[in-house]
Amino acid sequence: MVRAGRGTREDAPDAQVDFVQLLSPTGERVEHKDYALEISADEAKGLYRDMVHVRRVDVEATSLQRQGQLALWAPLRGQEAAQIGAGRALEPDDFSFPGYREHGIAWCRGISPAQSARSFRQVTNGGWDPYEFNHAEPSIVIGNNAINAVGYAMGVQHDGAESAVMVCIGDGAMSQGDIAESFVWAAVFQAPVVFLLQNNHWAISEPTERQSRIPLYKRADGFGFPGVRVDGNDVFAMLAVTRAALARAREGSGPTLIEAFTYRMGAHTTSDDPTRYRILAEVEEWERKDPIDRLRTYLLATKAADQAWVESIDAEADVAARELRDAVLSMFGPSPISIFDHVYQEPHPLVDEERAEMVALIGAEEAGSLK
Amino acid sequence: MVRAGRGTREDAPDAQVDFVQLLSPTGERVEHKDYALEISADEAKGLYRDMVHVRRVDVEATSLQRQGQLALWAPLRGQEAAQIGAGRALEPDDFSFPGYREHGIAWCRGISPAQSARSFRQVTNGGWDPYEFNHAEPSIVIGNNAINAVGYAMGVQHDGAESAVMVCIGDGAMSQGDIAESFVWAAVFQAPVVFLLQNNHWAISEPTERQSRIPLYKRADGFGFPGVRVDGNDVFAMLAVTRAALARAREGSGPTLIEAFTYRMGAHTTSDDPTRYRILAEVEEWERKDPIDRLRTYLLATKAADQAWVESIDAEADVAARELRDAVLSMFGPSPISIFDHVYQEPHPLVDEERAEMVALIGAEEAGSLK
Amino acid sequence: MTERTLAKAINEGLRKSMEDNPKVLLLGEDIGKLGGVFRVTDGLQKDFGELRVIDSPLGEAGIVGASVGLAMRGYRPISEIQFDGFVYPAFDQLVSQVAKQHARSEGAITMTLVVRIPFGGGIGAVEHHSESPEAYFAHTAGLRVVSPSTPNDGYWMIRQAIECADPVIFLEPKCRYWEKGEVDETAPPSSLFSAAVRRTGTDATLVSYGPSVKTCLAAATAAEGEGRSLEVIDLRSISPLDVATVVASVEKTGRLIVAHEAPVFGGIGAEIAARLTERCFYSLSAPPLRVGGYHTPYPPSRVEEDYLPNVDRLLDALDRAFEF
Amino acid sequence: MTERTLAKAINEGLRKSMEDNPKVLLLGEDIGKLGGVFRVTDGLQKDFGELRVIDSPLGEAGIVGASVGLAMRGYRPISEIQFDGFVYPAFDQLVSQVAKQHARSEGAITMTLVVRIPFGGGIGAVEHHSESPEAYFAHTAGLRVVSPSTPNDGYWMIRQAIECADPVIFLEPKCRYWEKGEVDETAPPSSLFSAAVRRTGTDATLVSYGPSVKTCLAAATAAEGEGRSLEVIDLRSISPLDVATVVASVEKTGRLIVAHEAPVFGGIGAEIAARLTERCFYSLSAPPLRVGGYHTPYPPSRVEEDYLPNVDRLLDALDRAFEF
Ligand SMILES: Cc1ncc(C[n+]2csc(CCOP(=O)(O)OP(=O)(O)O)c2C)c(N)n1
Ligand SMILES: Cc1ncc(C[n+]2csc(CCOP(=O)(O)OP(=O)(O)O)c2C)c(N)n1
Ligand SMILES: [Mg+2]
Ligand SMILES: [Mg+2]
Repeated sequence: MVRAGRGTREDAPDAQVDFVQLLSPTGERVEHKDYALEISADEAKGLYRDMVHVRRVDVEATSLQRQGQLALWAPLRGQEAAQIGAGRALEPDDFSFPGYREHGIAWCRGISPAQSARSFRQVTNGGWDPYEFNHAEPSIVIGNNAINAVGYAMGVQHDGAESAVMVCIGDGAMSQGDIAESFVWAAVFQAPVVFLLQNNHWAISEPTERQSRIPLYKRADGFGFPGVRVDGNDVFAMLAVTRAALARAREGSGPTLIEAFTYRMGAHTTSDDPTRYRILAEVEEWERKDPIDRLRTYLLATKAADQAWVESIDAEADVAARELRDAVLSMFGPSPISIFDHVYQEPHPLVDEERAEMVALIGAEEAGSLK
Repeated sequence: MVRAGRGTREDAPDAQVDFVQLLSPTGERVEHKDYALEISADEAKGLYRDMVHVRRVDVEATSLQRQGQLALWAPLRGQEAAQIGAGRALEPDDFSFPGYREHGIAWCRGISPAQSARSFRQVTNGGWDPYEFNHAEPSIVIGNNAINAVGYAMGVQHDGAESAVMVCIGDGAMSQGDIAESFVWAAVFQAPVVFLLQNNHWAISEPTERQSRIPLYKRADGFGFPGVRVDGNDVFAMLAVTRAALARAREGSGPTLIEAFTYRMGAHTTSDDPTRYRILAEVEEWERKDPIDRLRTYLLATKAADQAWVESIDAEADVAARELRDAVLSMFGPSPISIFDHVYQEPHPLVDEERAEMVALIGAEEAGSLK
Repeated sequence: MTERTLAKAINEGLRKSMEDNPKVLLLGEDIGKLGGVFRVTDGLQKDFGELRVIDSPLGEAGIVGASVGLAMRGYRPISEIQFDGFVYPAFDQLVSQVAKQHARSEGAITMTLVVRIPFGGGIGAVEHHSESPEAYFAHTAGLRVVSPSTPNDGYWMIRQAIECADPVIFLEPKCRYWEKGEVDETAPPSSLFSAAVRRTGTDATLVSYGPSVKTCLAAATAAEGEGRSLEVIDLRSISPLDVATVVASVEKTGRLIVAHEAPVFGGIGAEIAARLTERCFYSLSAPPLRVGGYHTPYPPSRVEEDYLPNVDRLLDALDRAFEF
Repeated sequence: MTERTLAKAINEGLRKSMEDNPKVLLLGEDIGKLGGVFRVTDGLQKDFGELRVIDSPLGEAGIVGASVGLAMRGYRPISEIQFDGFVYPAFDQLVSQVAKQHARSEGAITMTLVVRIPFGGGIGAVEHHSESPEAYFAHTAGLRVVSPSTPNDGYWMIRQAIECADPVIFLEPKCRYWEKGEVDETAPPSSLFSAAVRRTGTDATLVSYGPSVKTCLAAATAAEGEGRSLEVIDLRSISPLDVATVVASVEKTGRLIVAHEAPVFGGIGAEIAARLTERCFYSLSAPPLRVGGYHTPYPPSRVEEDYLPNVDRLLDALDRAFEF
C-alpha cells in the first residue's frame, strides 16, 4: 500500500530543468532566459545583511527557547534566501500572509525580531498590528490562510488598487484541501496573489514524496496558472522571480505559484528531533548550497565587499541578537483579565460576566497584572 | 473582481484536442490511437438498452416527483452514455462511490430503479446494501466521498485484491478541498481508483468556468496522474476509456481522472429552474449530440438492430417505468421508532432512553408503524 | 408596514444594507442569476452587479475563507451557505480564523462578516438539508449566532448583523421562509442580541428561537385551552444569550421548557437549562425540561414530524413539568 | 502490574491491538519514524511495517476520510490527529460520513474506526495546541467520545475503543502523557462507557474527565482539609454518558460541580448539569455548578493557568454550592 517515497527522481536537488538559478552554489552569476536581474553592489550587500541578521537572530531565538525563555521556536536556517529574496520583492503596499517560520519575511516587512518572538513567548497569539506592516499574523493551522489571502486579494482587486498579495505555504501544506480551494479561487477570479511555496523537503518527519510524486510547482498548471521552481537558496533568483510574479499579479494577470526549492537545515521546531527521520549526509549536502555562503563568495569575488565588511555585518547581527534577547527577557504576558478584551469588538454580556467572575475570584490586582 | 467566465475557449464543446471519441454525434465509428474498442452487436445493443431504460425511468421518477410521490429527483438526462459506459466497464468485484445523480451507474451495478428512488422518497437516507452491489450510498455533501473511495482503494491494495474503485464527481465538486486531498492521497499511495468526473457543464446555476479557467481533466497532471477527456455522450468511448483506467488501477499503476464531457439536459433537480440561468440554444446544441440518438443511428446503420427491436426496447423501458411507479407508490417510510435502530451498532443508553421516551409519548403502535 | 415573507424580508434587508454601504458584498453558490436556491438573494446581482454579488466556486471553506480575507481588507462580506449540512467543510475556517482573528491580533483585525445559513428541518428534504448546527457555533467563542423567526426580524436582524463589527452566524429557519408577516421599516424592534417575549403567561416559560418559536406559540394556544398560561420567549440571539429576559420570566412562572430542533444532547437547550437553574434555583418548581431532536442523525424526512419538537411533545413536557 | 506513563500505556495498548488483529492500521502525520510528536506510536512502524503504520499526507480531512474508506473495506483504522486544533478540517468527514454512515446504510456499514486526538491545555503550547473540542463531537449523534485519565485506562480504553464497532473519538489528555501509573494487563477495569468513582465522599460530587480529573482529586484533598468530603467521578466516556453513576452520587451528596477545560458556555458540563437537575431535582441542595474555560479563544499559554479549571476555582465553586 505504501508505494510512495521511491520515485520522483525529478525532485533530485541537482535537476536543473525548469529551475531558476541566478547565483550558483559556488557563488557565480548565471543567466536565465526568463529572469534577468540587474542588481547593484549595495542591493546585494543589503540582501546579505538581511540574511546574516535573520540567521543570527534565529540562532538566538533557538537558544532562548533552550533556556526556557520561549515556549517554542521554528528555525528558518537554510531558508534565508527564499525568505529574504521573496520578502525584499514585496512593495510596502503589498500584503503578505506568513506561516510560523517566516521570520525572514517578517524582517523584510519591518517587524522586529522581538515582535516575531512574542507569540513564541506566548505573551500573545499575534505579535504585531497587521495593518502597520501589511503583514498578517502567522497561521499555524497549516494551509488555512491561503484562501484568506485570496479573499484579501479579491478585495485589492475590488478596490482597483495596484498592489499584490503573497501567502507562504510549505511542501506539507500542499496536501491540504484549503490550498487547493485557494488555487481554484485565485485562478477563477484572477486574484492578484502569489503563492510562495517553500519546499524545504520536510513536513516535520515526512519527506516531500509523502505529499506528491511529482514536483510541486507543477500543481499550478492543473489549476490554470503558472508554477515555477526556483533555487530557493539563491537570493537573486528568489528576488527576481518573486518580483516578476508580484508584477504579474499587480497588472491583473493573476496568480503564480513559486516553488522555492530549499532545505530546512534545522529541526522542524525546537520540540523536534530530526535525527529520528533523516540522515546527516542529506543535511551535509545542503550545507554545500548554503545561501549565505554563496552570496558572500560572490560579494568577495566581485569585490563588492571585503572581509572587514563581512565581519562588520556579523557584529551588527550580534547586536540584533542581543537586542532580541533583552527584549524577550523583559517581555511579559498579558494580564489574566486581558483575555476577555478582544474576544469581540462590541460588548458581550457573557464575556462581561466572566470577566467579573475572574475579578471576584482572584482579585482585581492579580487579574490585572502581567504574567 | 469577477473576471471569470469569459475565456476557456478550449472548453468549447467541439474542441477535439485530447478528446476521446469513438462514435461521432452522427453515429459513425471513429478510431482513436490510444483506445481501441472491439464491440459486438449484442454488447452495443445491451448498452443501448441500458441507456433507454435509465432515461425512461428518469422521466418516470421526475413525474413521480411532480405528483408529490418523491421529495426530489436529480435527473440524469443527457448523461446516459457517461454513466452506462463507465458503469458497464466495472467488474462485479470493483467498488463504486456515486453522487446523487448516478442512477445509470446504480442500474449497471444491479440496483433497481426502485432502490434508487428510496432516498428520494425519503423512506431512508440510503437505499440498498452497499456490499450486496459493491456500490456505496450516494454522498450528497459534494466531494466528500472521493477521499472515502481512496481509503477504500487503499484497503483493496492492502488486501492484494485485483479490483478497482471508481468514484463519481462533478464539475462543481472539482472545487472542493476534499477532492484535491483525494487526488493527493491517490497519487501518493498509487491507489487503484478511477475518478469519474462528469462535466455536465453546470453546477446548479454555475457554469464550469466558475470552477476552472482550463479544462478540468488537466487538473490531474498537477497531482501526478493522468487525466483524459472523453466524449461523455459517446458510450463506446466511455466504456473503452473507463475499462482502460480500471485495468490500469487493478494492475497497480495508480489513479486516473476521466472527464466525461457531457451535458445536463434537464434541471439540476426537480427543485431547480434552469431557465433562470441558461439559454435554450445551448440545450438545443446538446440535443444534437444526444447519446441515445447516436447509438441508435449506429445500430440501425450497421444493421445491428432494426426499428422493431428499437421499439421493443422502448416497450421494455415502459415496463420498467411502470414497475418503478408501482414500487414507489407502495413504498412506506420507516417507523418513527426505527430512527433509533442504526445510530450505533452497539447498545447506547441515551438512544435506549430516547426510544423509550418516544414510545411513552406516542404509544408503541404508532411508534412502530410505517410512515 | 407591508406584509412580506421571511425570505423576501431578508432579501430586502440585504438590499438596504447594500445600498447603504458599498463595502457590503455577497458571495455564495448560486446566489447570482438563480438568486439562491431559496431566492433570498433574488434580483440582487441584477441590481448590484457581479462584482458585489458573487457566484462562488463550489467550496464552503473557500466561501468563508475568502470572506475572512475580504473582511481583513475592509469589506463586509455576507456569505451564503446553501444548506446547513454543507457548512461543515467551512468549520475550520469558522473556528480557527473567523472566531479567533480578532483576539489573535489583539483587536487590530475585526472579522466584520456574516455567514447566512438556511437551517432546520420540516421541509421534507433529503439528507443534509435539515440540520441544526447552532450548538457548534454557540460553543465557539468569538462567534455570534442569531436566528430570526419573523419577517420583521428577518429584515432588521440581517441589517443589524451586517452592521455588527463581530462575525455573525445568521441562521434562517428555512421552513418559515414562505410565511408572511408585517415588516415595519421605520425602526428596528430591538437590539440584535435581545430576546423577545412573544406571548406573556404565568405558569411556565417556553424558550425557543428560529423555526420552533411558532411551534411554541401553537403549544401555548393549545395549553390555554387546558387552562395553562404560557409565556413564550423568542431568544433571537443564541450567542450571546439574553439571560436576563429568561430569568425574569422564569422567576415569574417557575417552570422552563426549552425547545429546539437540534438534538437535545449537548444542544444549546442544555446551556439554557443549566444557566437558568443556577440563576433561578429557588424560583423553579420543576427542573428545566428540554424538547428537541433525538440523539440520532436527522432522520428520513417522512418521519421528521416525530423527530422535531411539536405541539404534542411540548405539551407532554409541560405535563411533566407540572408533575414535579 | 507495571508502572508506565499514559503515553506509553496507550502505545502498548495500540501494540496489543495490532498484534491481535491484522485489520488494525494506524495512520496520521509523523506517526512512523518519528513515532508521533508525542511518541505515542513510537516503535510501531518499525515492528509492524509501513503498510500498517502509515505516515499520511498532511491533511486531516484526508486522514479521517481515508479511514472511512478503510473501515468500509473491513479494516480498523486508528488515525491520529496531531493536535486538537487541527481536527477541524476533518469536521465534515466526522459529522457527515463517520457519524452518519451506519444510519444511512440502515446498518449495513459499520464505521469501526478510532480517531485519536491529544487534547487540552496546560503544556505551555502555542495557539491551536490546547483546544478541547469534545462538545462538538458529543453533540454529534453517531460518534462516541471517550477520554482516559490514567495509564491503566489509557492501555485498556484504547484497546476497547478499537474493539468497539462504532466510531470512537479518543481524546488523550496531553498534559497527562508523562504521568505514571500502574497498568494491570490482566483485565480491563470496566466497560469503555462507564464512569469511575475515583474518590468517595459525601458532601458534594465533582465530575470530570481527562486532564481535569487530577485537578478534581487535588481539590478534593484540599477540601478535606476544610472539612468537606468530596466524591470525584471520572466520566471516562463523554458520549454516551454514564448518567446512572453520577445520579447515584448526587442523590447522596446533593451537590454537583462539573469541571472541564473546554469553555463552559455550550460545553458538555451544561448537558451534565441539565440532565442531573432533571434526574435529581429533589436531591439537589444547590444548582449544579460548572467550572471550565471562559468564553474566549484559548489564551496565550502564559496565562493559561487562570483560564483552566484549577483547585482554587473548584473550591470557589464548592463554596458557592454551599451558599445555596
Ligand atoms: C492543519 C494542521 N495539521 C497539522 C499541523 C501540525 N504541523 C505543524 S507544522 C507541520 C508540517 C508542515 O510542513 P510544511 O507545510 O512543509 O511546512 P514547514 O514546517 O516545512 O515549513 C505539521 C504537520 C498543523 N499545524 N496544522
Ligand atoms: C458541500 C456541498 N455544498 C453545496 C451543496 C449543494 N449542491 C448540491 S448539488 C450542487 C452542484 C453540484 O455540481 P456538480 O458537482 O457539477 O454536480 P452535478 O449536480 O452537475 O451532477 C450544489 C452546490 C452540496 N450538496 N454539498
Ligand atoms: Mg516543509
Ligand atoms: Mg455539474
